[in-house]
Amino acid sequence: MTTAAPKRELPTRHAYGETLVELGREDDRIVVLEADISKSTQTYRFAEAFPDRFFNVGVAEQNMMCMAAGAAICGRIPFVSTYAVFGSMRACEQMRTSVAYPKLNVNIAVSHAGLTAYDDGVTHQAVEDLGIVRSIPNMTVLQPCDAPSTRKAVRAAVEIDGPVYLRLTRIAMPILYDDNVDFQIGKAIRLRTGGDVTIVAVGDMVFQAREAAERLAAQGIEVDLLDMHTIKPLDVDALLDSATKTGAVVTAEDHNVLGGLGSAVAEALGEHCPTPLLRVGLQDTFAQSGSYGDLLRHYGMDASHLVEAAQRVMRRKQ
Amino acid sequence: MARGQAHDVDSLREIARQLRIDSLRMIHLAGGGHPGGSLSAADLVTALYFHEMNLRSEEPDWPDRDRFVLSKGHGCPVLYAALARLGYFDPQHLDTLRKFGTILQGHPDMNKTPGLDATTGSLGQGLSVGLGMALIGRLDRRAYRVFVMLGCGELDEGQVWEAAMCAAKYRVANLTAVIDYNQLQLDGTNDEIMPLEPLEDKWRSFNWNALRIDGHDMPAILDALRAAREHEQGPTVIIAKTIKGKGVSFMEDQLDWHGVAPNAEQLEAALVELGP
Amino acid sequence: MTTVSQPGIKDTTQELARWARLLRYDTLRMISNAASGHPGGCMSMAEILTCLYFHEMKVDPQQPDWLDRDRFILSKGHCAPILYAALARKGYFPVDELRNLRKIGSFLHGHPDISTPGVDMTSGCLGQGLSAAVGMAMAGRIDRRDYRAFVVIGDGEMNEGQLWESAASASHFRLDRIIVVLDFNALQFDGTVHEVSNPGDVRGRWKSLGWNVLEIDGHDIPQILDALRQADECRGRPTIVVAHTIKGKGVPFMEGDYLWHSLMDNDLLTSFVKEMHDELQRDPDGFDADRLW
Amino acid sequence: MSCSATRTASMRTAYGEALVEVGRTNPNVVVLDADLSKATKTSLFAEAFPDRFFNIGIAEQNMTTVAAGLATCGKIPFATSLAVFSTMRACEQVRTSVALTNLNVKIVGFYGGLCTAENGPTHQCIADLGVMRPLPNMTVLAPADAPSCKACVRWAVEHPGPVYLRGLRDGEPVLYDETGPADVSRIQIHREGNDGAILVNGFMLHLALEAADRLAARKIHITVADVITIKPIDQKTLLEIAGNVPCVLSVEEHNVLGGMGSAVAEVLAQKHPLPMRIMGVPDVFSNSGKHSLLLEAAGLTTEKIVENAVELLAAT
Repeated sequence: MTTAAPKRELPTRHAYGETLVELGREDDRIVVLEADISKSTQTYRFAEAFPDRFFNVGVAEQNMMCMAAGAAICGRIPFVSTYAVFGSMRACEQMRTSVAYPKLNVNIAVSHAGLTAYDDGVTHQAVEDLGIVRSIPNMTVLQPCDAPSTRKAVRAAVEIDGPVYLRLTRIAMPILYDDNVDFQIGKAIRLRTGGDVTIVAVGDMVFQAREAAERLAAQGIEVDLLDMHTIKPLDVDALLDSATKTGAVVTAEDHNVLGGLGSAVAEALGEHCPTPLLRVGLQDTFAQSGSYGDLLRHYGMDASHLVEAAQRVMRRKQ
Repeated sequence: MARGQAHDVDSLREIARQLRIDSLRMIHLAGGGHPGGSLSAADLVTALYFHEMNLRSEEPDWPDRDRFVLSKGHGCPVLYAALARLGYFDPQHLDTLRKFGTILQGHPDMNKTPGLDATTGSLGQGLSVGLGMALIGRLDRRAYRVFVMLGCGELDEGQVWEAAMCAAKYRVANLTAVIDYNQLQLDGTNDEIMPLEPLEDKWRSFNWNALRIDGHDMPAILDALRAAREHEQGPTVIIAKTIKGKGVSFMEDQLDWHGVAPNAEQLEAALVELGP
Repeated sequence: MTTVSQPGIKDTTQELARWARLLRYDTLRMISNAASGHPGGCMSMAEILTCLYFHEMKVDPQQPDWLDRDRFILSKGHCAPILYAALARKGYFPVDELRNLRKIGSFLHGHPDISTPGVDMTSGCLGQGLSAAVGMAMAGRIDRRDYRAFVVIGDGEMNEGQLWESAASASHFRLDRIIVVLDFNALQFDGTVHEVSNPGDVRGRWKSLGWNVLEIDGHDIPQILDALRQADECRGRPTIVVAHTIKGKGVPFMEGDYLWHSLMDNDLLTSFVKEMHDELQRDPDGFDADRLW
Repeated sequence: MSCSATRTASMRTAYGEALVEVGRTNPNVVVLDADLSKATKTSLFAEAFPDRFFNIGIAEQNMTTVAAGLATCGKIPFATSLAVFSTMRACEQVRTSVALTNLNVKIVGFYGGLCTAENGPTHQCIADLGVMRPLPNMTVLAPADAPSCKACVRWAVEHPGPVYLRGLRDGEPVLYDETGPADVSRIQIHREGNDGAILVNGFMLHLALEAADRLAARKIHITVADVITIKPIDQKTLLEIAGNVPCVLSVEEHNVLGGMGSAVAEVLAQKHPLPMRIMGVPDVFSNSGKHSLLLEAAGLTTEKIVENAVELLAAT
């Protein structure tokens, strides 16, 4: 386990923007496409450093997605940036047909995932994207929880010869890992070892899960905690290993409980190791405007709800 | 084959005739496909592949080659026929169109067919793909040009106009759009379904250089392609008026021949009209 | 077409200017309260929205679902605050509710939601508003109701392909009850429209799509009223009013600065709101004083 | 449950006929199409009710939001295209203009799964259920045959709120009687047995029934149930079925990720963990070719269903 005491906070989109600049310096195949929100997605940093390799296409996400396909066909490694709502849904079919089907090395980095878009309201809160993108063949789907793992994820995305969907937060996240975190696509990171209940968390929910695990530990319940930063391909081995040991699983995601992490875990458990499961996330509802903390509480996604979910699912053990 | 070396107008006309024959044979054998839009595009595809474009069929991935994106992907039989005749693959593959395991998918798949530059079939996306290629060509300081063939019905798709606006912003003179303007879409004429005129005005309002020609008049096609090549201020669109099903009297301007394969008898009649 | 009796145009202009000023105040105060939002584009459309809600549109706040009402769609949904201000001032809900912009439990979401009293369509994802208006106008035609559908679009939205899909439809189906106002402030999120997207010949494009095109100064109330009247009279095709505006209009440090698309400096904004409050309170004839919050 | 797989019928034609039928009884029904009315058979409605039919051209995003606008004025629009365009090209419009607003719009997409066959992967759609399922407020329907498709249309008209209806093509075996299932929101049990259960939808239903016959010949008696409504899934019937069997096999002409198998797995894991296996297209793009060959390549055949059922039973 490679964790560091929280030093400061940073939105993962900032780590993305910074890493793009580093990558741009190291590899001139990197190009960045943007749809008029470069200050939000942080690609303005790349634009300043490498204006020739930055293309702001205006508010036209579908066009942007296919332009990236054209650039990838010509040997470039494009990053496409926008909000998650638009990356996964406005340009959904373009991603599927022009990027995923020809299996091009296009990296789709999207900000404002889930409730981290908080007071912008529902139109800008993507709570469906993981389920949508997961259904598309050839896609790799990532949501690292903090800045250091995001930096690693951006680099890993470049190395994968195929499309990657990288989900980022609008708001600041604590720094959990140190800079040498062993981030590998498709390999969960075990944050805590325990034998009583498994919590599988992704993205910003990793922090709620950590806090829940600490509170449960105070009650004598030991949590096996996995940072499942790769939703697809899912680290089935790590999941089964943990589920076999604990016999009870909770998933935690800033997303609808239909289609995303909870679904992926349910599929894997059903096929390999039927285990009681509770899925924490938005219970198939749209949210509303509000502060991030208020929203997590209101929709039953904060640490105390996770504690409760863990207790409930443990009662269902055989 | 380098640009302009290839053929005189008569031999181009002959090639176009052959591509029409190939297309109909392929579609007949496949038992499905889109003859109308293959025949309407035959002269344009011929002029591009056998005259205008800078290609090396023996080296399909030659980085300096001109690119072609068939945005109206359903018209692919005529493109496959052109690629086969240029030697990108054995013409025997033409008999396998749409069959399981074939390199010639129902809609173009760049990872299966040698010589194909892009995967297409969902209408409205090709101009964006071509724009990406054109921008990278400029970035890489390569002299290649990118041609995108659009159907007319496809102009209903908003994404075409997203790409049009963006291409004008970047003044990509190495990008040429060719519209196979046969004025028929699946459900009816453009005018019935969604009128397009005044089409030049529309493209000009996006700051494109717009030309209109008869898309079956070979010298006119060659002239327009030259004019597009010489226009250095930005992208050019060639609005090529064509006839759906061109060359086969019973298919010409017939909506019903958008997506139906000819049976043996119909193929025979068509081949008689197209000549030996 | 207005619910209030038709006063002389000069009086109307003065009165509408005051409403616009009040909406500006409400909007800025809401954003400074929420410490989040998009002030620049709200300011640029203050006169347009005022003329629509306080003069042109046939609406009844007592019956928000009245079937014959004119519809309004704020396609540039990020400018929700000024729409909320107009709705509150019109009487759809108490002005006091404006304090709750972007707060949990409030119906004043970050972007407009159809569940808010007076909001006819959810928006916020750019490029969709005109399509919704096309549907509304088609329904009006089927039902033989003579209501109109007004849409305010932003200039950045012209990048979105769906806008051109819907523009072609409105024209093809001859939906003359659709009136679009383009808030052409020439700035989008990342810079000027020329830097980001190159809009080309905007007027020519809408004409080529078969639209009736009018062009005005979007802060000049008589021009706005006149354009809306002409649009109403136009038959057989939809109308777009290209309204040239200034992003951040009315707030000196905001005018023409694309960075104020979003909230840049809340301390600066808050002190400006306070100044504006005091100024409105000192207003000699008391038009505004008792309306302040 | 009456079943007779002796004949086939076109689901597209059934859809067009059903639209005419509901159009006659309900003047609020309007239909939109995106230049595919001959393929989707909305042309039948267009002929019967030209004033209530709108051909929007090849502009699916616009069509979807236009439908939302119509619904705000009390209409019941059926916005029709191919599955890949209805759910993916217009994905964000379905989500924002239809699902988020909870408007009474019916999104209909034909050629779900691989049945557009020779047209190749661009026009096939194995992700539509996975794309629609995460959208809150959406109801997702995937009927198996012409009568159940008609029943879905009738049901959708009576059910206020957003609905996605996945249509197929032609030549689907007719497995329901003429009126179709009485309530498409309920799981329809076609065979009952306690050795295992196959949950299935769409074109896979007749294959599952054949598989059940073959298994019965080997004295293995399984339940075969048609999950027409993928969302909200009929938990009650699903759990009743699960309570009587040791294992569950799900079979669908869709990606194994995100579709009906996922929905079943979610319910079972949460309420009644049970060994299961998810059969479907194994997370790959398919090919051009005959539908039957594509299904074979994806492992979606009667033989494979039998094989998987036997393996799953042996393991439990």
